[in-house]
Amino acid sequence: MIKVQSDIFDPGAELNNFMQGRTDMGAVVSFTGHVRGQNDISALELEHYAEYTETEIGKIEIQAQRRWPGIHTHIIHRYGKMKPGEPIVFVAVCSAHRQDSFRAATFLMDSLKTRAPFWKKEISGDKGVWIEPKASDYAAEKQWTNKV
Amino acid sequence: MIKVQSDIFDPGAELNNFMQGRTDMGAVVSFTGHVRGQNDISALELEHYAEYTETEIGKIEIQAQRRWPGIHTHIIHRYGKMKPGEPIVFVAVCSAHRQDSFRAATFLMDSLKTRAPFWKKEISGDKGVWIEPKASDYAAEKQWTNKV
Amino acid sequence: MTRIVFLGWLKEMAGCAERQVELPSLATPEELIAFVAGDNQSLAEQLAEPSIRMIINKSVLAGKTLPDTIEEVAFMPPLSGG
Amino acid sequence: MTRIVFLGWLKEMAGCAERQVELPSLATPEELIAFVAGDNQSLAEQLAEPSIRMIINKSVLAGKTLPDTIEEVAFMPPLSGG
Repeated sequence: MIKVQSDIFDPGAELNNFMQGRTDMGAVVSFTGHVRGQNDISALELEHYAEYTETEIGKIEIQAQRRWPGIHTHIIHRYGKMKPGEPIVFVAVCSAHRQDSFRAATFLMDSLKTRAPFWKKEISGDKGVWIEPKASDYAAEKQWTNKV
Repeated sequence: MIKVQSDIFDPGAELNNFMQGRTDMGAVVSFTGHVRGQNDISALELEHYAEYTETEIGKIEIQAQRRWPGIHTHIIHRYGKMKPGEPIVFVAVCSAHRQDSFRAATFLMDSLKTRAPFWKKEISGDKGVWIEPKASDYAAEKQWTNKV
Repeated sequence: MTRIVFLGWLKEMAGCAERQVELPSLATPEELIAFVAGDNQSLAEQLAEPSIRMIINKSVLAGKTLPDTIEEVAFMPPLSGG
Repeated sequence: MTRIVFLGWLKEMAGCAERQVELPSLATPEELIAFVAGDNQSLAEQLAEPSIRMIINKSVLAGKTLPDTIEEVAFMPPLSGG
């Protein structure tokens, strides 16, 4: 399931809801990205490309499910203004065994970082600075296209 | 922090407590291992070597913290009898960036599987079958000794 | 009417997040950029950068051929989500 | 007195999870195994398997030298936790 929302969410509750009633899945991996309270940043603002966002995240999810058959996935990505400590993005993957869960969750995050249409702005006081994507994120995503 | 306990725990609450009040950590990865309700297994029983268990898990935790400086870790491992769907083991790692969190959480689980003194027995009716470790678990752990 | 969308920091350079325009007959992406940028020379140069992706009708434009009907054009700078 | 601990499925083979014994003077791990197994020949063979680890005083035994004081000996079959 994919949710793109401005509302804050509760990572622990999302993790528990995701696993509720499943007795066939031995291994669940979750990732949560939080706003870091570095320097004097008072907030992070994420802009996105509305309906297009769900489409693109959907493509990433389908790729993961094809690559690791049998996994289940849950993705939440927020947009709008968030304070330090707040969750931005949540990914959970469950499967029968841990290797698939770890690898698929890593793949989902590497792909979201470089392919989901979001743009980040760090707010300090009344100034905003747009964040450039990092070379390490492109490198992380690229490894998946080189591997079968 | 390391907890070795027979009591059931709540993975979502553990994840949230672990991140409570942190604003310097951008990325948290959690792993939860659940009892799989396969075949006609009615319960899983885990035996361990009491005080020795904490010592061994502590060594694994220190190795992770040396390898990925700046991470924080949280490990729970249960022993005793558990029903299908119940959580057995929980690992959470937070750090500034996602790569360290993913890699350290994978390392912790690969190491727990082969180095923490636990023995599993699958209970079906009134019969119990001891589980042999899997070759894939040894292979997963071995990769970490080959890499710097 | 066609909806023109400027994403991320492009909206600050364009002076708006989106606007509605009546597109003339256009043959290539270059002509589309020239029309959208109008007198704004720095915007025209920026939109032509290879790092800026053009999304037409919510699909990435592949090749040099514009679709017959253009309901929406979005210009995307490099992403920084997650 | 020394506490002898049998872990995992070894306790079923040994007939108990642990017992207290008065150890005689022993020079090697092999002598320790022989004393612990007593008449139980199949247990003796099993404990001598390389896959079975001997933990003395909560430390893995390295080499062939027994410590002077042995408070606890545990026999561990291959682990299957996590």
